Amino acid sequence: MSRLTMREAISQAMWEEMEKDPSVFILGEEVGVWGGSYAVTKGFYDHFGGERVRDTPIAETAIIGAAIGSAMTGLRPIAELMTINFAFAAMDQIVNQAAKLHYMFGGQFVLPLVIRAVGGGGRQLGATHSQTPDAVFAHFPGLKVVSPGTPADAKGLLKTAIRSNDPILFIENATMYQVRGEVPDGDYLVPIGISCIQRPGKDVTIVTYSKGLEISLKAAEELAKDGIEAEIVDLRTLRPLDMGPVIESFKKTNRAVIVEEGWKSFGVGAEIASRIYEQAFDYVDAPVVRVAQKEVPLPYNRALEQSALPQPSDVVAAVREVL
Amino acid sequence: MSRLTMREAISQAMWEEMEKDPSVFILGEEVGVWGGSYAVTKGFYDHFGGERVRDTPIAETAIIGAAIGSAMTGLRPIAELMTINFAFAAMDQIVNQAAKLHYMFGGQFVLPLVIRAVGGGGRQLGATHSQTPDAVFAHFPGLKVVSPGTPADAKGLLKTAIRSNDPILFIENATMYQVRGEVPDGDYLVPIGISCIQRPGKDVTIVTYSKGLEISLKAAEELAKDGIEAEIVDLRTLRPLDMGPVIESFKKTNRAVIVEEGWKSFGVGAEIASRIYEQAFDYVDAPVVRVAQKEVPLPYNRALEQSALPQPSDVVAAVREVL
Amino acid sequence: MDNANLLDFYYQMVLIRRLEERGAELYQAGKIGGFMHLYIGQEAVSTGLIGARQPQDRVITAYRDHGVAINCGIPANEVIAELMGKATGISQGRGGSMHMADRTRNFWGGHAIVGAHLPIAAGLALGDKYAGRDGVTICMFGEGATNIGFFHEAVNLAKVWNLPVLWVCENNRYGMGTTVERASAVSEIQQKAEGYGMVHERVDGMNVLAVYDASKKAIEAVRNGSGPRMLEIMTYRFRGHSMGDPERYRKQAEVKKWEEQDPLGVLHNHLIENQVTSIEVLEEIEERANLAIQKAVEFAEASPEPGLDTLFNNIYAEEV
Amino acid sequence: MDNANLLDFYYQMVLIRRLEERGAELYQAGKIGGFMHLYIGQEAVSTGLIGARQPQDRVITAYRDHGVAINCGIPANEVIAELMGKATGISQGRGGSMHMADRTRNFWGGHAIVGAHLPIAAGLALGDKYAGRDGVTICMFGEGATNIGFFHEAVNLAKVWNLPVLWVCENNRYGMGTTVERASAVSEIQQKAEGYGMVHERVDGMNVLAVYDASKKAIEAVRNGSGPRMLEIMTYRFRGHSMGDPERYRKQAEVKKWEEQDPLGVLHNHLIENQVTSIEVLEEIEERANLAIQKAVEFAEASPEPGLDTLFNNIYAEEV
Ligand SMILES: Cc1ncc(C[n+]2csc(CCOP(=O)(O)OP(=O)(O)O)c2C)c(N)n1
Ligand SMILES: Cc1ncc(C[n+]2csc(CCOP(=O)(O)OP(=O)(O)O)c2C)c(N)n1
Ligand SMILES: [Mg+2]
Ligand SMILES: [Mg+2]
Repeated sequence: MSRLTMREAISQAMWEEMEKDPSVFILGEEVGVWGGSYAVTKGFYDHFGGERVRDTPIAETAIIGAAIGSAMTGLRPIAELMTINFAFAAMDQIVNQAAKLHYMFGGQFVLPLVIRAVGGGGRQLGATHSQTPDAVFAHFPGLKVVSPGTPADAKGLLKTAIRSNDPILFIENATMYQVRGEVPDGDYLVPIGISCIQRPGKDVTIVTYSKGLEISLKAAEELAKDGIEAEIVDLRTLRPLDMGPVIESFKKTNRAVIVEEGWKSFGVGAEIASRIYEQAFDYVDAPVVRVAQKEVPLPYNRALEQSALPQPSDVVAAVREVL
Repeated sequence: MSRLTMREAISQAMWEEMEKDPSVFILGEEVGVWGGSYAVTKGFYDHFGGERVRDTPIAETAIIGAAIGSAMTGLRPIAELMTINFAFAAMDQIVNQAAKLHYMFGGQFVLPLVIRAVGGGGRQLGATHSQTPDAVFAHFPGLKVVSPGTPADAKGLLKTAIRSNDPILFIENATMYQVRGEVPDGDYLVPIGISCIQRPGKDVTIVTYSKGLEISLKAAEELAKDGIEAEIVDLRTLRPLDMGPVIESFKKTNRAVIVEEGWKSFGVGAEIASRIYEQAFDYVDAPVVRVAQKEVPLPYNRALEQSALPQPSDVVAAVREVL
Repeated sequence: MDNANLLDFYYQMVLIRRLEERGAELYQAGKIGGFMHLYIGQEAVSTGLIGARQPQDRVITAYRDHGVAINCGIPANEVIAELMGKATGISQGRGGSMHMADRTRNFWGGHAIVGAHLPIAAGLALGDKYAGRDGVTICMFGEGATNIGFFHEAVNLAKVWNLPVLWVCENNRYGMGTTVERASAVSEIQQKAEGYGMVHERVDGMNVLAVYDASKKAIEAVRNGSGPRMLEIMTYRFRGHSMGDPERYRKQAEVKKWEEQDPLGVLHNHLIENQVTSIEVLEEIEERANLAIQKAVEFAEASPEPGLDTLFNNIYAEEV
Repeated sequence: MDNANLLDFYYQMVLIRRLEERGAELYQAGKIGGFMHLYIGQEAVSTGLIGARQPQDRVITAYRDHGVAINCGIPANEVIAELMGKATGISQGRGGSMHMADRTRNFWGGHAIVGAHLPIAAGLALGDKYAGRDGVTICMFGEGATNIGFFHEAVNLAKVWNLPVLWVCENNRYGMGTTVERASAVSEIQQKAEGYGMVHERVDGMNVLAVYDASKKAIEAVRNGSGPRMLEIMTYRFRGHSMGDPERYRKQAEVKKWEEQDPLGVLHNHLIENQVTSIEVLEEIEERANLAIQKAVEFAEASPEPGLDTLFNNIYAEEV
């Protein structure tokens, strides 16, 4: 065990896998000489060299296409999109190619491919640079979408993703790179497609993931002061979606709040809420409440932006509403 | 009133608006000399000429960009994407530019812009050409998403869209171009963002739109034989979403089935179901059921493809489940 | 290029022609669905090009892929079975006309989003380069595809990384109904290679020998590490863009004129005029091709549909 | 170009320099947030370019836009207020550093997605052409942006439709930390214009007079209907890509060397050596610029934040 930041955990996962398997390599904008625009690949270029840590032109479609094609030949590329907002510049490659090539050719092509992309708001980057469009990618069968909420999960899930034979979008959150936590050393693997309890409780179920976990943990502390014990379920993977722990928790608490950073409409919370009702209808004591981003392109001004983002106080209020 | 096909209704809406307003023009692949790959703009090139019916290179980003830029100068472009599957090749322009430019610059730029795109499966086009990713676009504030289910609505909504000052994605369904219905002549306008009842009933509420309407109407006929009267609410617009008629109907029937052609997870039905519970919790007598596409990239083989698409029989079964 | 190879080229080209003709009939009869794009008129392009590859060279193309599939060595049986959506089809009935591939024969598809396979081709080539293999990736696309951004990003990346790709533009003068002049800033596509400092050549695509010679030279140059290159192969499709094209955009006279250069006729004449073989041998080859297609249709007709229980197979490579 | 204009150029360039220097300080002090990209070193480019436009000519650029905003005539007050996210900012505090625009001054932004404004620029030009107006759209972008597909689609469309756009590449040799050679198939960006059959020219971007002359000529040529053109303006940014750039990718010596060609110094020398004006006048101009920036900061500091109740304003132009 070591106490690592999220950034260090992600970095370590890649480093270890690259040491172990020469078919793993990184490509993306500024991943090499610069060391990663969020410093996640700092030191990689010097250690692994330019063949395995490949700086690319500003050409997101080419980055993902090169990753797909090389994966089809048996390599294990980790393609970094500088931010998930630029994923839209590679949208066809992600949803029409990566997500479909295995199925469409009857399973002939295998795509052991990881796309890392960092998202989230709260840094005054304006509307084009602050999105959390995770639900959009989770809509496409053929793609797997993973988004960790703790350093340990970040390491374990990323290592699993790198070893996986499926195309995986791995979504990080820029405001969480400094979050610290205990991370198992060495070969620590967390399975993809398994939700987990991040905080046990009995009064209400909070379902969340990624940045939502941080927000929810703060809210839970607040609630605990009033004797309300929230159980927090971390989805970790959005597709395939594991409702097991959610439903189990809900059958105990009969009340749920869903917390996500992205926009509410057609977002992650809608799917979770729908499935709770579908799978545990008889256990519902109060309407499930969704806490999410206000439906506005995020503004630059700090106060305005913060007022649009979900806050721990919103979660606290939502919990009080369902109790 | 005339009895028109959906194709004719859409065509008529554009023709009338182009006759009326010289700032309205069409651009897209094969919209001109060819007459539209689905023949929607047949005859337009000869009548309005190549300046107003502009064939473009195969360059979806350029098509939407040119539409955005020219709209910002005061024109009213109708950009045709040959199919919505190619919208991913223009995703950045649609969700990062069109949806955000008005807000991000404090309202300075106005974008009177319509993007027409045809989607849907069932024509054996394979995974890349058969998608119904409507929910994905509806996720973005700043964009409006409209998708009619009848020829009359197609005409009325498209005319309103062309006159609107906001960027609007207008989603058609290729298997519905031959659907016929009564269409008011001349200046017929249907407001954007208003849902409506397409079939009155009292036993169950079916919420749907576009192709789902056709499926639901067939199911309702089947159900009527057994004395079950389904009320069908047609959303018509996915963003902004008008839940008024849905909730009103639901408060009467206390049971709902949601029907959409796209994939279920993170789809339209999830949002509708969540809002029904949020807005009419005390009226819920049975879990809301979602009927949607199976979560698979659509295969070419006809029987396989049909087995993945939602059918009237699925809706009938779902209604029986909620009753 | 020895005579046996030339006769094999003739066989492949006739086989493709017959396959396409039968395909059109099967489509009209409702036995093939979806979009189908025929290769009639362009047979010399892929025959000469793929005839010049080594086994380690990968081929990837767009949706107009039946001929390419044949040239890569996929039996007509499996091509027609795929067209009919059968379980025995080369993509198990999942892909259809636009999505054929055969990994074992180094044919990487069959891609229906215009230009989207170009970045993937760069990736295939990166795979070979990274692993130190000497394969060349041969990437075919239409002239219409050179206007989409995907083309630009892929070609630029290949040059910057010195990837072993041969970019092959089949310039048949139309992207659906739009002539190259109405869609592209330059109508000579090879000029685009200038913007990437890339070696390029324009080739007569109605003459399989010319295609073969230029391709051989280009493929070996790429293999030798001299960087990616571009060929612009001038050709013409004798049929509509896809089944059901009203063909309002061109005159029948134009089609007629190109048909005078029918690549099958050009090769036929060459073989006879240069006394490579006799009319009888060529007729025997044609007969063989006819028979192969007939057998292939029978095979496909008799093949089973994929089971409905297989719908969810192969969404992922790993169990979820 | 008369002397008054030259002195005005000098004023604008000093004003931009001071604005950027103050901006850096305000950023360090936490009064500006987000990403901020300084224009220091590149002032001659937009000053000469925009100095050559007519009022009907539209300007559109990327996120490195403060200088462009100033050259378009936006008061420093509103630029700095925007940087500080105030209600009085040119984008009402919604856009920040990367998203400034002023419709009334024909400045169409400030765009933060690399290359995404190029297709929009084509659309702006289409608007003018369609309406029969004689405006030229001046679209600026970095050399790094020429590798993304958006560039290709926009430039091709402009040429095919003969749109009145002047494409202006500011080649400052780096896209973040990547040199032009490591990212682009050709390091002379103007060569890309060859692939579109487009007239092009390379210009010294450290000399505002050279920029002005080339721009004037190019803009008027475009206006006269001779089709879109491309300028590659050679320049250099003296600061990091954005605030907080570790600058591991270049040596300080390289920066120093370019600083010898500081565009402010180049113009200063020109004005003195050619006896256009005196040191005193130039000092007075510098003083005026200092004061303007000081006032602008005071204005911005004193300006109100946008009200939280305005969060939902301007999502749509029409009520929903
Ligand atoms: C991104 C995208 N846009 C549009 C289409 C529709 N489409 C299919 S083929 C085609 C024409 C392509 O022309 P070209 O590249 O010249 O190839 P050819 O058909 O002549 O072989 C178009 C527009 C598509 N499949 N993908
Ligand atoms: C589509 C997209 N990809 C990546 C980025 C991140 N990014 C912002 S600026 C930049 C470098 C651009 O370089 P260049 O075009 O040369 O302009 P310069 O910064 O030198 O003015 C990058 C990679 C982005 N904003 N948009
Ligand atoms: Mg073509
Ligand atoms: Mg640069």
